[in-house]
Amino acid sequence: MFGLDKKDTTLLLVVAALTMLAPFLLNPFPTESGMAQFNAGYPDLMQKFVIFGIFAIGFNILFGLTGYLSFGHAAFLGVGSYAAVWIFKLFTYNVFPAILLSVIVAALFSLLIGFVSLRRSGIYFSILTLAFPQMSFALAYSVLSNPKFNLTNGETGLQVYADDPQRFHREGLPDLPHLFGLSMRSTHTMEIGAWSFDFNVGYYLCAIVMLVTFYLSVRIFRSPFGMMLRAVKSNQQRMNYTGLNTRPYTLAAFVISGMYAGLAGGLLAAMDPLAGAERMQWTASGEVVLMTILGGAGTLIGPILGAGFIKYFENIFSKINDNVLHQWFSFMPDGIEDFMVFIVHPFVGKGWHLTLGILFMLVVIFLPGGLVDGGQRIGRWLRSRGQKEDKTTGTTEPAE
Amino acid sequence: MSKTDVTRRGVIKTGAVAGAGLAVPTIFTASSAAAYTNEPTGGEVTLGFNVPQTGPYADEENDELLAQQLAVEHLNGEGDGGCLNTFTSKALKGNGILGKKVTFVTGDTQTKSDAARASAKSMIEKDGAVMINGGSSSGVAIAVQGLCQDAGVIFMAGLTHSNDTTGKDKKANGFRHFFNAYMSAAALAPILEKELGADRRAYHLTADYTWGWSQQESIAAATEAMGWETVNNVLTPLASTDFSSYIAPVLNSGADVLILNHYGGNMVNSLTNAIQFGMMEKVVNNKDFKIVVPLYSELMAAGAGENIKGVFGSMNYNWQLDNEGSKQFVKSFGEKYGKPPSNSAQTCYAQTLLYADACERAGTFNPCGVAEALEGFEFDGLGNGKTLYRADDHQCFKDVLVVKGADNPTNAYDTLEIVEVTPVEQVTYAPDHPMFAGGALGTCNPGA
Amino acid sequence: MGILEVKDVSKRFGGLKALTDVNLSVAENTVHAIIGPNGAGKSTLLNCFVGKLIPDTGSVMFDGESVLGRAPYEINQMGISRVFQTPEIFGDLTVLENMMIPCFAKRDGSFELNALPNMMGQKDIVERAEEVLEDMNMADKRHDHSASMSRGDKRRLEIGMCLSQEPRLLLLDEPTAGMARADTNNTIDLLKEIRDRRNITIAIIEHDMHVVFSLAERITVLAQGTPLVEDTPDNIKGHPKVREAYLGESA
Amino acid sequence: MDSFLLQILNGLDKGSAYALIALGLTLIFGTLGVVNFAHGALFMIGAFCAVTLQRILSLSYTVEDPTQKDFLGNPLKVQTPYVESWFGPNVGGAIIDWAVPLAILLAIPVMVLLGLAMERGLIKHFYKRPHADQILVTFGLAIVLQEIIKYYFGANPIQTPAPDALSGVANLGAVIGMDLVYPIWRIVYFCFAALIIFGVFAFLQFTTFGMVVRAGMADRETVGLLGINIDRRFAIMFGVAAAVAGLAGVMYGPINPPNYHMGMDFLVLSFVVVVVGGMGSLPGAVLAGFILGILESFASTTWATTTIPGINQIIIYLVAIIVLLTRPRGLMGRKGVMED
Repeated sequence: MFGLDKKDTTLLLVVAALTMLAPFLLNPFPTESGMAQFNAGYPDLMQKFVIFGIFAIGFNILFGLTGYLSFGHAAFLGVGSYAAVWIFKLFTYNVFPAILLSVIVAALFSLLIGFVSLRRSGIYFSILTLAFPQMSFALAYSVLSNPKFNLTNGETGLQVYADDPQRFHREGLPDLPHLFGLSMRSTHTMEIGAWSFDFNVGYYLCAIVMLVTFYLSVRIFRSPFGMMLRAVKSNQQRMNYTGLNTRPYTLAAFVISGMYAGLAGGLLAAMDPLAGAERMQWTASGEVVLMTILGGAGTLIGPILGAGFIKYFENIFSKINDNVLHQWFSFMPDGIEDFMVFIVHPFVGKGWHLTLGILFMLVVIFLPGGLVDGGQRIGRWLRSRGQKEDKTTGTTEPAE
Repeated sequence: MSKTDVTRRGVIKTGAVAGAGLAVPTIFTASSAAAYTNEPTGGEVTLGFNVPQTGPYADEENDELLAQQLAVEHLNGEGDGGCLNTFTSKALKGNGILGKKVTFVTGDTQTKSDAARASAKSMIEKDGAVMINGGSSSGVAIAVQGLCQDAGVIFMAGLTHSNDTTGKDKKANGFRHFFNAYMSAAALAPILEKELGADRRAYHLTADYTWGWSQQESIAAATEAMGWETVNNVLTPLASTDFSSYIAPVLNSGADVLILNHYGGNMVNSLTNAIQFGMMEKVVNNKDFKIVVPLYSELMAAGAGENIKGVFGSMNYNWQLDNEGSKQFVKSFGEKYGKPPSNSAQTCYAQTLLYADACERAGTFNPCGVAEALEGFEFDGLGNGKTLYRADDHQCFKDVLVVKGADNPTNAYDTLEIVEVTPVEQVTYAPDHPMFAGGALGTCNPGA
Repeated sequence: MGILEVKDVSKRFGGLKALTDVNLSVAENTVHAIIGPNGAGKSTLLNCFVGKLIPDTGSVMFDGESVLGRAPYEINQMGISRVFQTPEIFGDLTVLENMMIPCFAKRDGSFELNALPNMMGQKDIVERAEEVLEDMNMADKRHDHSASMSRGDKRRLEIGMCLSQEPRLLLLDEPTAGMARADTNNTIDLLKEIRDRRNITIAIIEHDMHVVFSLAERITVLAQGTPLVEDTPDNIKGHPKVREAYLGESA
Repeated sequence: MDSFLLQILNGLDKGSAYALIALGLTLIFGTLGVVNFAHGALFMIGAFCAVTLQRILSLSYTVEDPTQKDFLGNPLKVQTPYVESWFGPNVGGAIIDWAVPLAILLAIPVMVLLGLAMERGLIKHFYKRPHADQILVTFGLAIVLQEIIKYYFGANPIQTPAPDALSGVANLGAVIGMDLVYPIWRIVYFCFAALIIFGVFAFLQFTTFGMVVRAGMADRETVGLLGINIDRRFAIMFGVAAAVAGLAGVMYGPINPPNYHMGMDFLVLSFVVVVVGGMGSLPGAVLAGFILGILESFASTTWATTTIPGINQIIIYLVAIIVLLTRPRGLMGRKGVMED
């Protein structure tokens, strides 16, 4: 179906089902229960899951296929956001032109940076791409927000003011980003017993965009172009002596992944019309690298898992404070309760960076293929256990 | 390990019973039964404390969070009641707010606009917070203030010193208890004139972002008005760690005052570097060289250590302030946590109480009602002396402290000494002052 | 007029003269071997043919066109394929995928943004790749991971990849270096078959005289960066200068 | 002219820190072929060795003094450091005063052990893994180290002052009849850095150990074939590199008070330095460190920032881009290092 083979079609359908049902899946605990802390089904976080999923899917096209490790993609996300907010400021709150422009601007910007950076490979390429977001951030934070020529609004971030022109804004349209009148923020809350589920327009827009981009990425992975990119990663020398010019291939991959980043930036701005300079810091690029690797670089679904994992951590673990901990352990005798809180305390709340760092190291050390690799290993282990049991019961199945 | 019993399991259970079957938070919804965003329906009301738990300002957060927990205790009638005893408004009874027990949730701003908005959103969307309190930079405050305006909850700004927060970025749902760059300058100028003379040549080092510019503009205007000359203003990148190449040119510039429009780590490093270059021992134009840091905080003072001796600056509050509210607050805070409160702690504490009091007086949590109750509200007894929340721009007006690094501190907490309490009249400005122009308060948004 | 004409090529690396006034002509549809002791400049010369090095002086013409200043991929597109000393293949890809890549290069040129069609839907390419694999007797290995094959198989795959492009000139850089005897003989048989069955010119650099004399129709002997003699294998065998160049060095 | 010389000095000073960190990075990269993103964290831990020693030396006993009151009106708790009561206020005070230089003695064993532990416990398993994996695992380690420090020492910077005798300024220009005052400690830092750099080069140049390591850097396989256990030597080199970064950190404290994220502040810069110098080239790293330090200083002058606004923020990266595009292997890089 959709020009994909059976396995990929199944994967696509699974991802589609997961994203469409996310409001249910992410809110498994009743609203008032102690476990509600771990619910992630509120609009903002759901939007972040899929938007950063898009960002990571795009990054994976470059890093997963060609092996070029870029630290520059945050810059494309950032310019995408700025472009979208400028559309909001000057023309209209309609997200369609905003997102379109953010993709175009990111494409141009990544073409420029890619053209320069891809003249080198390996760590030299990484450092070159590291230089660009750092410069972009520094300039956006200060010089480009000077009163005479305020392109970025610096520290606060670019936002829409009441006195902005908004030339195509009409009465009756929402005063917030909308898609042809459908406000990104309208949410329908469904209550079933003690549970509550939020269905947010913005989330579903992002989810549909993500499905489209995911589908495109599957197509790219399975296309001759995708194979060429894998060949670049495998052996550039052989590429060259086979009559293939590697640079346009890598540049195309770089620009495509830059456009994904710009799209993610545009969507971020569409969900929340503010573009902060921190989006361009190299650590923000580092984050997408972490997502991709954590999930499994070069795999189709890995980057989405990685993005979800890190965003969940950032938003859920950072909110666990001592009061919450006391609540968890309140069934224990007081002394033990305090002790447990004392043990757990450094790893949650303000310590979430520590937990993230440790987990990240564990994944890189023990699961080089990321979470997908982990899943496959568990799958294999289960299967091999099954086979062993088969053997003991005497059935003779051909081993693989 | 401190803990409050506010959200112990027992409480949660009753909350669950009370809340079962009733409406749960519906945010940003056009069609909702609630009259306003996150209308509390059970026996509890949730406040959101949005503070930088990670990143360079994490220690500031610690104090802010402690103060907010203390405020919640006092509101719920636990502890010694703190400033509820001295507050001139007697609406608060120590039985929560409007009879509802106060609980709180926390979020991490990471001192980044994006992350701060994300954590504020999670507190509003997921936890049903009716108010967001805290923060430690102007960028974050303005970003979150805009969000709260859109979402329809009240925002109490925390530590934000930029003129823009209640200037061009002011919002009807946002209030600021902290003072601002203009007030710092207005309070400092007369003292600087008295202590350093009216004939000085000033060299500015300014953090190269919005707050830095606004601070520099304010202080340059105020000092030039009394006859000082501004020799140079050099912008330094936020990411600078070593300021030697910015400090060195000061030596030969003919300036006799160095003004460091820096905050946090930037200020600690630039001041340390300036002292290293022997600035404080220099004599230029037959005058002792002086250093001014317009915005001080206790943590910056601690970070700068010995270097702050004799350096002038301004503060929103200092625990040594001698009034009933201040004494009461220092006692409550000190007995619970074993140290005096910082000025950001006091800000967050006062804001929490003020919000609660406004709800009581308005008889509702509806942000429009609360905002109306806060607008033009005059009170005393929270530590800053007599204070007014101006209706025009939601800026609070009160005395500003001019402080100086103490020459002979006796312990870790009196490294700053109060030089002067500049009366509120001197720091008041018209709402349409050019430095605050542009932008409009708009109308309050109850969400829903 | 040969298909590859080398005129007065010289190349220096700092103070070292790697090549001095090399003149060479490779006739079409012959197997031409270039031999010589270590350091004679064989590899340098080969690198000048494929765009990896640019000689300081002289010209290298392929079928009447200069190759100098062109990138390796352009020279390949002109019809020169190269086999490396250690087999250069796409180790992360399967054997079939390895074979498809040169087929794409032949069909689409040096770059084609073929990002949406499914690869397996490229019937012509798959067929062509399968055909060459069949030819190379590797059809049964088509789904193997290429990095895990034996060296001989890798070499066979690499040669197959070059042949799938139907090059007019095939350059072989010590194709049997480091191989076990059996693999060497297999490779010789393969190359003989290629020589006999196709219209192709082969230039081969080789150390192993057994390989050279089993394959070559003409031989150029290179010593200290200059061609010593050029002749048929039979004449080269007993040539005194060649003996001197080889034995004199080893003695 | 004075300000020109001052900026040169500032540049050399900044460059000292860059050069020391880049030197350690290059040692690790050149010997082990590992890209160590935790190197900034090692610098930071060095600085916190000084903080720790200062804390240990200032360990105090408490006496309540009823004549003085604390902020709550309770009797003031007066703290007297043990060293002062043991050695008398003069000697004891001097010991505390000299905490930073003394911390060198603490930092060397701590950093070498930490480096060895890192190499044996973690990095060793990553020799055969791709560079991207090395970058990621060491980046994770950097986060963990920095969060641990933050947990114990807080996020606020901590003053580690120079000894009284070495603080203040010296007039360097007196000799040549000019007025050129410069902080003494910064001069000390520069000399210290020069000493360490010479030490490392001498160690590699003149000891057998160093010669084997250099041979190994040039051609690891051959040296391995000679039957020399190069792995163990390289592990020791990791310890040495960690110590170099740590010492750079210890002595940096009085220049700028240490905080938990100072390592990250230096990390990106030091990578740029290494790449500009040429991956794997020790002299390149040192040279690039000083050059970039000086360029950064000059870019911060009013003249530069008014000519090109914001140049002070981007100069380092701009230089890196230009160098990498015109000299692909950096200023002194060798062929074939890290090109795939």
